[in-house]
Amino acid sequence: MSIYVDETTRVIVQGITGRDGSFHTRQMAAYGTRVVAGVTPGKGGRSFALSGKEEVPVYDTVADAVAETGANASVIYVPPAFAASAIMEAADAGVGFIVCVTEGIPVLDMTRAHALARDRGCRVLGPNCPGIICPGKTTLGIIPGSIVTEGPVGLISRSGTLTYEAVHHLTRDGLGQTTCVGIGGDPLIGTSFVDCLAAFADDPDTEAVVMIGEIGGTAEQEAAAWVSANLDIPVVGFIAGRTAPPGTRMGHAGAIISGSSGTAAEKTRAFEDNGIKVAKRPAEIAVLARESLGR
Amino acid sequence: MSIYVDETTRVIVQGITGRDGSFHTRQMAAYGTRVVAGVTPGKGGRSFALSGKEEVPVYDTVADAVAETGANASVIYVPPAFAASAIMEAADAGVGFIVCVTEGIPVLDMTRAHALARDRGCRVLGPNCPGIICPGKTTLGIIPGSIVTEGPVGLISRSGTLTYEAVHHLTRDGLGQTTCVGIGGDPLIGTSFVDCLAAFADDPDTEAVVMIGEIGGTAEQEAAAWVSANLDIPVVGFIAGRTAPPGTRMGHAGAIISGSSGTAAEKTRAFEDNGIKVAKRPAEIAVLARESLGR
Amino acid sequence: MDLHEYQAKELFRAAGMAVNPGEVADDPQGVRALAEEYGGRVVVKAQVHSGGRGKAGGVKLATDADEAARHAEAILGMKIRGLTVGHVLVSPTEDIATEAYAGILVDREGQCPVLMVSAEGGVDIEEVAATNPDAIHKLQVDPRYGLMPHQAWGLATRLFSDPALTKQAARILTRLYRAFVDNGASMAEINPLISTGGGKVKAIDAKVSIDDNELFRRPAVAALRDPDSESEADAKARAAGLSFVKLEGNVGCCVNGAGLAMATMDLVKYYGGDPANFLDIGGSSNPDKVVAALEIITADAGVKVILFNIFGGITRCDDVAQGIVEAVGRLDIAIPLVIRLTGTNEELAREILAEAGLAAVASMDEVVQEAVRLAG
Amino acid sequence: MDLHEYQAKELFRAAGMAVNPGEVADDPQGVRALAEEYGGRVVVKAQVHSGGRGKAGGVKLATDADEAARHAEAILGMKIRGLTVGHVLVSPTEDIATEAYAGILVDREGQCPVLMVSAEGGVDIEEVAATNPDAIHKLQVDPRYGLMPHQAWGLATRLFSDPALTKQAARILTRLYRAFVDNGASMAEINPLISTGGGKVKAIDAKVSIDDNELFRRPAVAALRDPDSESEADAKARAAGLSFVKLEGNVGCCVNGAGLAMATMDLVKYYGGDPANFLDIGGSSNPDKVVAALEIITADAGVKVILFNIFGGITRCDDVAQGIVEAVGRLDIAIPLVIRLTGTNEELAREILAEAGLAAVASMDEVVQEAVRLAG
Repeated sequence: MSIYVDETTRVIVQGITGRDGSFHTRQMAAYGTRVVAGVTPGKGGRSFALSGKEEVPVYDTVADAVAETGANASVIYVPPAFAASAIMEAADAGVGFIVCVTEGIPVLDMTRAHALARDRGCRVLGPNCPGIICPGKTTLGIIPGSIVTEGPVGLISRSGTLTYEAVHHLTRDGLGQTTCVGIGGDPLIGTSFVDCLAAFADDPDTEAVVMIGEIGGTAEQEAAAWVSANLDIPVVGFIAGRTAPPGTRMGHAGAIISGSSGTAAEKTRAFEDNGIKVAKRPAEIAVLARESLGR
Repeated sequence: MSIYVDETTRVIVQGITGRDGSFHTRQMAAYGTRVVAGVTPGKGGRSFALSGKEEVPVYDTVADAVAETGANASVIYVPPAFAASAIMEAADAGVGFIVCVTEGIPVLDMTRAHALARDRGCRVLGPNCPGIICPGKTTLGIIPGSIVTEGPVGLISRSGTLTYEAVHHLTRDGLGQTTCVGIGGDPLIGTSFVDCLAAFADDPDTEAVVMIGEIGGTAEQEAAAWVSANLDIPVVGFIAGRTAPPGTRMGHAGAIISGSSGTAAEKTRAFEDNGIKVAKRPAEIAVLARESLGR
Repeated sequence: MDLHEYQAKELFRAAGMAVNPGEVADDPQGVRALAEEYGGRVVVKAQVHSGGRGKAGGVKLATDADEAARHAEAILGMKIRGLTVGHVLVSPTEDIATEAYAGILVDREGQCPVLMVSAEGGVDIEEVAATNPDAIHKLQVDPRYGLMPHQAWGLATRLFSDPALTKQAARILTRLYRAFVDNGASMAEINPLISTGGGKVKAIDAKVSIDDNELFRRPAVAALRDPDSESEADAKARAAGLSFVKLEGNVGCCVNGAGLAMATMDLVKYYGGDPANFLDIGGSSNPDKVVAALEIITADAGVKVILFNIFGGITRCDDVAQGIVEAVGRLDIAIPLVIRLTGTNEELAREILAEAGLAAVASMDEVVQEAVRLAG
Repeated sequence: MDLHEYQAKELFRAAGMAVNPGEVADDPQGVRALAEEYGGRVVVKAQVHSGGRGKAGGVKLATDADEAARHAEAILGMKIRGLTVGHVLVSPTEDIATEAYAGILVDREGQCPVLMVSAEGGVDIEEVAATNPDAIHKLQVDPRYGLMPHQAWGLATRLFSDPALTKQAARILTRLYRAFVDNGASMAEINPLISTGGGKVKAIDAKVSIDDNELFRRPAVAALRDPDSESEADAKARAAGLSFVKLEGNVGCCVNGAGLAMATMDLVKYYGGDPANFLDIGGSSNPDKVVAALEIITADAGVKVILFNIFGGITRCDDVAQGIVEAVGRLDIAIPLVIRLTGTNEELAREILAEAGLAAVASMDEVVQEAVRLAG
């Protein structure tokens, strides 16, 4: 089983005609994702070629796309100036699961977009996230399908390429994944570690979880407490940013140590205090995961 | 029994130190309403004399008043410029039942105030309403206690003084009331005819309902349909504004016939089509109510 | 408060909307000058608070400045639904390709603004609503979020299929909503919202009503009130804080509370009389209000009797009685007065009236029947 | 982007907040003139993007214009936490009765702005938060409603008990929130928010950071950037769209993705090396970015080796390889380059590098160990 999405998920792509949108839509379709439509305002009525053989319609609005195709998920690749609005459009159209890849969205825009998503009862993954991949089933976002494989590990990460690094090691070491989720590097994200942990807890196929955190905020600390109170499968952790100086944003808008809060040391301690083994190097994540599964 | 409020309801008064607020607070207290505090920004720390013997504290904020006194209802007598804000303050402080007497609140202010009240799960009565009275128990607002008496009739009205007129006749004809509710003459009101009808339907003591409507909107039509589908006690109706010209606001902000919609004829027909007897004169309301109760 | 078309267009321009040019004039010379400035081909439109100006002959097309001046001559001073035309708006003609409709109201049921658009504009929108409701697209705007960009875009796609036009329409709808909210409007309408042969979308008519309850905090908007568009009685009632509506009958009504005031009028009619007005003296108990009310009612020569119907709640009967006594003392009232007072401080009120030689009855039916009898 | 105190105060004034007067100068003569204008008793404050200016001697009180000029002489050109003071703000002294704190941040958990006030202002608020958290009152502001009047009032009652002061404070909080939202801030702070002996409430210090992601749509705010407050490397990285943070080590790092970039630095440290920088070339695959990254890294004389760690996803490895080859061709790079490339189009990338005589390894541990070794 996978969490949140699977091979039946009907996906639309917002910004399908853009450079990134068109590239990754074709990557997704090639992997097997059921892409049913695209949305680009002003380009409704055209069609978009998923491959040499298949094409999908492009609509002017998400509401039209949902009405015509019964889509229940959306992936957003639109520029930061319009991305929060794109999330709101999808939420308003009743799309239940929204992946926002876009980085650089104004935080105040996201306060409104997240509020609307909550009001409409839909789940947002991201923004500033690589998306979600269920090996062998579907991928929504930009995680390369080539590095994943089916298996018993659930993975949650705030990062993009660091996730690929970790998955790469897991796969090479024979540890496939049920689902890999990139929750995003922004300070305000729609789906938290705890949300994903709870979803993995309900998935009988997930036998261990890998959590990749970084400096900034307290999401890892909350996740650690949740694991200790609720989860009975092993969890392996990693925290990026041990060498980051305080008060400086390390690329991700959310990766900043405020005062003495949000440090890697604090997060590592929270993990360890709650029975989560912490890898010192990315390559060690797979080693600890294998050990925790007794393989 | 009564609906919405009773003798245990703990009431605060917003605008207690104003001319109308102080007068009606004392009237309410004299009737038996459990007034536990007042709120006037900038006058916190004073006290307000309910009578020669009793006084209640005045607070700067509703939150303070609720925290200190456990109030669960509020009556608002503040000027129109601040009244929507007063409703929002009460809703935000967790007050479950809010009566807003104030007339003349900007409609766009009320769109926000009603939205917040819905978000917070609290009921607003009004604005631009005379309030609610449960004979022998409590009164919140400005309905004169002298004209009501305990008995089997539930009364709902969009009007103030026309309500008094109807109650006056009922009382004189020996038909007391379980609760009389003035839902308000504004176009956007928090509690509708249907809300009150549903509450009366759950009240075993209410044996008949009187509904006093007027021109403008479709609330009476919806109420009539609801009565026909859900209510098994008799309902007597009255509609004010048979002689009102279309397109002109008749005092109440909500009392306006738009195009051919919202006329008294249309509402009368909706009542009659759904088995609601309609009085031609205010004095006839009591006559029909008595007949419908077989007295 | 209704705005004139030219005022509404000014608000729309200030909000950044594309609106066709135009200026007002109050004499044919001024119209001629404007028509020359605009190159001759202009539309001359009566500025009165009324629909159906076109059907009434208040909107005329001119092909040159002379014809524009002749039209102005005909339109200025004409009466449209009882309102005298004092100003006309002169605008250059437009090369109209399509005519759409856009409007905002406050929706009672949704308790929020509702934005309506139709590709079938330029006609009576109520007729479209009645005959072809599917042609009107409605959107409830959540006041917590305002009009979101995708919503404006979505409605615009119902009006135009060419993306260049859709984009302009979305922009206009966004700004229409802004103008609606920022000016405290209760209604704002563009009919028609045209597209031109050259691919421009713009408003060529505009209608705005302001929520009277907003005026206290919007002095610039309140200043747009046209004193000529209001009768003396209406102006006086407004100044005194009274709700007043002139009707055609001869029974002057003075009531506290809008619902009771309507019911009183209805009862006058029921007993065979004809109400001369709706008048709600409101919840206050200021004697000056009663004086103002009596002055307004007695200024109407057709009124044969004055009927007071007061049920005291927030209004105390003694205050009203005091007001009546004072007013009767100050004014020279030549017609009979019939009074019904009941409720808070009723006894005190009766004493006050009795001292002044006035009597009061206790029932509404009684007082109305008496008034109808006296009105003959 | 951090604003200087004087810029933040300008934004606050524009939002209608009560702020003490003040002007900036960049030489002692200018300071003397301002001090004379303000009557002699002034505060001279260094304008640098750093806290702790007072402790560092960057804030001085003067009793006359001569003393103010002498203070300016001392402060201008001094270094505070590595930043050279180029401007000072001169303000008249205030008759301070009480010092409070007010600030707004975005709350990660609540996903909304959070307004914080404390009656204990004028000191390090983080210290108050640590030692006496109950002294700080926090309010999450629902972005759907904004800061509601009762909320501003409620917080203001936590700062002052005199209603005249509470009212002023509520007004300032309301406008602080407006200024925060309208300028796309990520932080806005008044510390201290004073009351004077004469009963006035005003801001006498101001701190504002703007969300960098807002700058594209706020040109007026973006124009407030002080080019002198930014290193050449930072300015260049910003222009090229790179995330760059200068550190003290000698292993130059060039990575795609912030998380991987942090992990790479951590691994350099783990293997006994010292990273010279954090650098994320981002998700784009523009060769110019790689050139800019290499220029920035090689401009640091302390860097002994350049480490590339690229995991291709949205960034295609062949594009990065192309960029590296181009950059190496354009630049004269005297230090060794170690490259790790894996992921999308990895094979193609290896071919491109091979053609240019460059090699790549496939593992992160390997490339980092090699880099640390080469850095000595």
